[in-house]
Amino acid sequence: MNTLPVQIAFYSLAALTLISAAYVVRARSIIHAGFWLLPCFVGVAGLFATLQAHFFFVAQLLIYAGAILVLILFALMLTRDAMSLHVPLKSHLGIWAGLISAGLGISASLVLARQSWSVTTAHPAGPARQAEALGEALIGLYAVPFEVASLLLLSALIGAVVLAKVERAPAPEPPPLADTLPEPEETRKEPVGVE
Amino acid sequence: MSATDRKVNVLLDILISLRSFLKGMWVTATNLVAREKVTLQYPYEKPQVSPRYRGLFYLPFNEKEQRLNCTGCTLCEQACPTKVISMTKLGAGKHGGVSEFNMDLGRCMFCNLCIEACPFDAIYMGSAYELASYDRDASVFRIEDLAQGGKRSVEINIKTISEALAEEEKAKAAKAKAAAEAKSAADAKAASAAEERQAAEKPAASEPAPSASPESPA
Amino acid sequence: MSMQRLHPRSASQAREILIGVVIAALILAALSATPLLPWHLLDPIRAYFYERPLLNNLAKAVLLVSFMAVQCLFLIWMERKFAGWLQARLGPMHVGWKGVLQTFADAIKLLLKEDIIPALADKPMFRLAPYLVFVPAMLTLMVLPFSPNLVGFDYHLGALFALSISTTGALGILAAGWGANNKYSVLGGMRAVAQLLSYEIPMILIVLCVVTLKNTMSLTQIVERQAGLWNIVAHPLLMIPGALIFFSCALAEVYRAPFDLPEAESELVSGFHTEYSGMRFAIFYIAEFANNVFTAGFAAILFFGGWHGPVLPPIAWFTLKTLLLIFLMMWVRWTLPRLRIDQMMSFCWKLLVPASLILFCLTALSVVW
Amino acid sequence: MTLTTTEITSPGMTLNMGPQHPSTHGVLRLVVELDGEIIQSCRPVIGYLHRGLEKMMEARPYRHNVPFTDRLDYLASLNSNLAIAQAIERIGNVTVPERGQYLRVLLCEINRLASHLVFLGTFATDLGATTVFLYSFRERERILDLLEAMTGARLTYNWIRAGGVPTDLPEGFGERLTAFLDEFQFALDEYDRLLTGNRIFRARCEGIGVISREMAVAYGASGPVARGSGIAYDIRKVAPYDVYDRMEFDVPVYTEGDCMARYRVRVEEMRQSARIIRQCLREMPEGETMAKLPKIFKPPPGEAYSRTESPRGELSCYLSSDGSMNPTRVHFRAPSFFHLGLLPAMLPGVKVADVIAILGSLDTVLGEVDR
Repeated sequence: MNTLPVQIAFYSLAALTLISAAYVVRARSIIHAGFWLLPCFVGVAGLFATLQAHFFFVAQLLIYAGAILVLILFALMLTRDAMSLHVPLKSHLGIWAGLISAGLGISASLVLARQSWSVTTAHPAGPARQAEALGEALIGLYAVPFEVASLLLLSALIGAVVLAKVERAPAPEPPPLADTLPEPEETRKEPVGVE
Repeated sequence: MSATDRKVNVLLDILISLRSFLKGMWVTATNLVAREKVTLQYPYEKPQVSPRYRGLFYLPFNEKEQRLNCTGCTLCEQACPTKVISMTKLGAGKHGGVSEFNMDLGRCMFCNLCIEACPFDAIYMGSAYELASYDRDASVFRIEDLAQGGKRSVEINIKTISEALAEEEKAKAAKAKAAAEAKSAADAKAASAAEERQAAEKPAASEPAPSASPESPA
Repeated sequence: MSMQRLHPRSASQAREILIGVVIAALILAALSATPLLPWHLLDPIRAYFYERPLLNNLAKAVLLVSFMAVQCLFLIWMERKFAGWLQARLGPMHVGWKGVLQTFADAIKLLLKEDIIPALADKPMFRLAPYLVFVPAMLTLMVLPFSPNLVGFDYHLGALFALSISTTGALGILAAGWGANNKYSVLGGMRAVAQLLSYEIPMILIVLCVVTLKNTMSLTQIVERQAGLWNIVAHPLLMIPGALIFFSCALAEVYRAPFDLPEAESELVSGFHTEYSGMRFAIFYIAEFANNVFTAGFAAILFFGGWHGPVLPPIAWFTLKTLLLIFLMMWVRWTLPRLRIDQMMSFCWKLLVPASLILFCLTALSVVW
Repeated sequence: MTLTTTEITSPGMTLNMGPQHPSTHGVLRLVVELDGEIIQSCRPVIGYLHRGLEKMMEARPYRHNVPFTDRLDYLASLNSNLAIAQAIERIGNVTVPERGQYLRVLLCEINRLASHLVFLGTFATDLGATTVFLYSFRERERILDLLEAMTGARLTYNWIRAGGVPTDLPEGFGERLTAFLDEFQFALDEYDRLLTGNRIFRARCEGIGVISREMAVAYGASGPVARGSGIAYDIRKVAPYDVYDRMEFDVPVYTEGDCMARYRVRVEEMRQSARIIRQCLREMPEGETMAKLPKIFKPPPGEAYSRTESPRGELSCYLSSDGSMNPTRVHFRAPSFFHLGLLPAMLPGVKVADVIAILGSLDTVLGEVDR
């Protein structure tokens, strides 16, 4: 295997990820911050690709770059503050945040440096086998954690629905004479969607 | 409604929907394949307008009398709701006509009222319809633009009318002269008769202004 | 029937149709003769590129993008012509024979047009958005096998990769909608993303059905394993509803009527690209048509046997199937009215998602037994 | 963290639909408050097309007023002509010859066909079915050809005057019209197949923009809008003018009050119009088409009010005279104006896309609203 191109790819992807992550933090507009996540996620996906983890590469693209990021942006756009470009950049929590992330970073680096990793030069399993192996692991050995995780997600989903299902504010005061007409909600039949 | 009913209904609805889509698609397909395309490639092909079409005005040229029919009666001017028409009369009476006839089509509604007002069949609407221009002044049409035959017929019109007017004038003058002569003759006759009478009545009376017949207006 | 009486076709138009049919037949004949051509003369060039993988990939990418650009120009003309005929019009007629060069003229016009960025737009996002839409649209074509030999990147997770990349296009639309600082654009962008994410789910499930049936995620192998029978013939009970669902999702993914809500011109003026003009608009347009080609080609691969077919060379078959599917999309587009956003969502979540789930379960069962 | 639900609700959005918008049918501006895609309130802003037509008419003799009415409802200008012509006749005690009356009915009904075809096309386009627009305009073009043969104009006809109709039918008009009507039946069937049964079209129209019977009465709705809400109110039947009392035709009435009902009413009205046109052609007597009006028309002092059924609804004209050449007051009761008044009551709670459908189904013409 040709290592130099792989190393070049690795370092550039790592740089991409880190720089865009920095921009996510630094961006003035919260929407811009959201969009800076895109190169960040793509960079991570690329790192997976350099590691020959094809399934993770595609999944990262599909789930993070495709779905999660879009949802994040969607949520941002629906909130009031995102409209203004003047979200305060300085926060009194900045010092604490810095301290905590520095501590986390240092401890993670220490762990990484101290731990003796079993490094192998053996070629990973054939790419076609990877997905299969992963699937078998998920419904075999790790079936229980997998199901528990999905249960967690389900409860989160239900919780979100419960939280979001706010009673809609009543329609604004109808104009005069409208008292002769029935409420719009009642007169309209079941939404005639193509069901 | 039970659950199974609902399921059947959903399936039925899908089938009905598909059928309605296919019906519509069949209509568009027949139009795609079997129908004439009705596009008119406009600047290359011009639409055929009907004989009554209300397009650009024209003042018909009367070949027999070698003039435009317009007599300058201003009935059309009065009939126009938006004051499109303005004209300069050329003479009056039987031979009267126009020397200028302006229409500001920028204001015109093409409502046909002027044409209906005209008792002389002197103004009509033709089939020309490409009247748009980039210039506001270009929508003012003068008599040369409106007359059938253009500038030439306007000149002929003016010539015919002025000749006719001159003729009329001459005829009138001759008539007036004749009338005056006849009148002066009659005057003279009457005067002489009076003189005679006077002389007969008062022969000694002096002559009182022996009627200035030579200076009498002709 | 009555229709014949209404507006009978004139003789000259019948002649035009005849000319069109003859031309199509000639093109097909020429295509079917391509295997006889001396392709081996190109072998040295092939070998040259084969020895240099980086150059090879670059050449492939350039070829693919330029091919797509040309195909989009042609498709745009075709769509306009088709819509015209369908609506009893003539379509573009002015530039070139029967308006063939119309899109080239349009492209030149768009290139020369003043490039307008609204004063209050979010400028970086406004500039970025067309490329965020364009690049994924082109990347999806990378894994699409046009013929056994002609595939940009024969990826073993091709199906999943294509789907994941096409989802990324939503970001560009969101950026366009947001960046233009126009309320219609925002609404259009939101609609587009909501629609794209929702319809992605049944689409992925249907792709999974095919993947389960064929036991591979590589698009080339999916096609290869349909050598005897196309999927839709081999498993009609599963694949006909599957193809229908996939087709609905494909329509929604490329924003075509009845799912063209993001750019619903009667409500949102032009949706997320309301404020775009000139080349940026052209890029959106090309991306849209590239997406069209991709979804049609994807459907051809999944259900209609990709490049398989008698007599004609594989590439011809694939193109033919893709074009026919695109025609079908156009036909639907110019016939049906537009759904409302909530109806479209309920159609997806209440009908397509359960149906595709059931279909997936059935497929799994049929594979197990 | 004190995130409460009120803080994360999205802010409302004010959307200006129009005056420049692909589907406001003229220069109408709707100031719409949105919550997501749901309308909170709507305020129609009119007046962009105000030309002071009524005032202009007051400054001109009666006879000059008719061409101005072309500019009211420009899709059915013959019907607007009729409204003022009738008012002038009433104030000046003019009787229209019988053939003139038949010709008026004929022309008005042809124009109704043209107007409803525009409705059909634009309504379908508003809902996204662009093709219907071109089909219906293909048919309308032939109607315009017929009207051009009769009047010489294609949009602003000015061919119904105080006193009658200035000219008789041109040569071969009856045959052309009958041939067209025969084919028009099939065209209507085709639209039916393309639209009426279509599942998506139904989903977009049924139950949308419901106007109850009471509401229609309260807001002064008339024409197809009222008839779609179950009110059998048609001036042609209620207070027949010209020769409508001799015509046999049905007034289609639907009780649902939604967009679909209004659409159906108009489609059915086209069939009925075709029926009336055939009867006119069959029964028209020979004779004069126009009553003689004095050159200087000075009606006695007084007032007149005429009611006509235009394609949009009850179009009435009020005239008052002080015995001089010019009217002292001209006023039109334009149906579209009243229908626009329904919007603020109907729109809250519907989706953005429904705004277009509802507005399209009301079929307003802004020339008539702003005058």
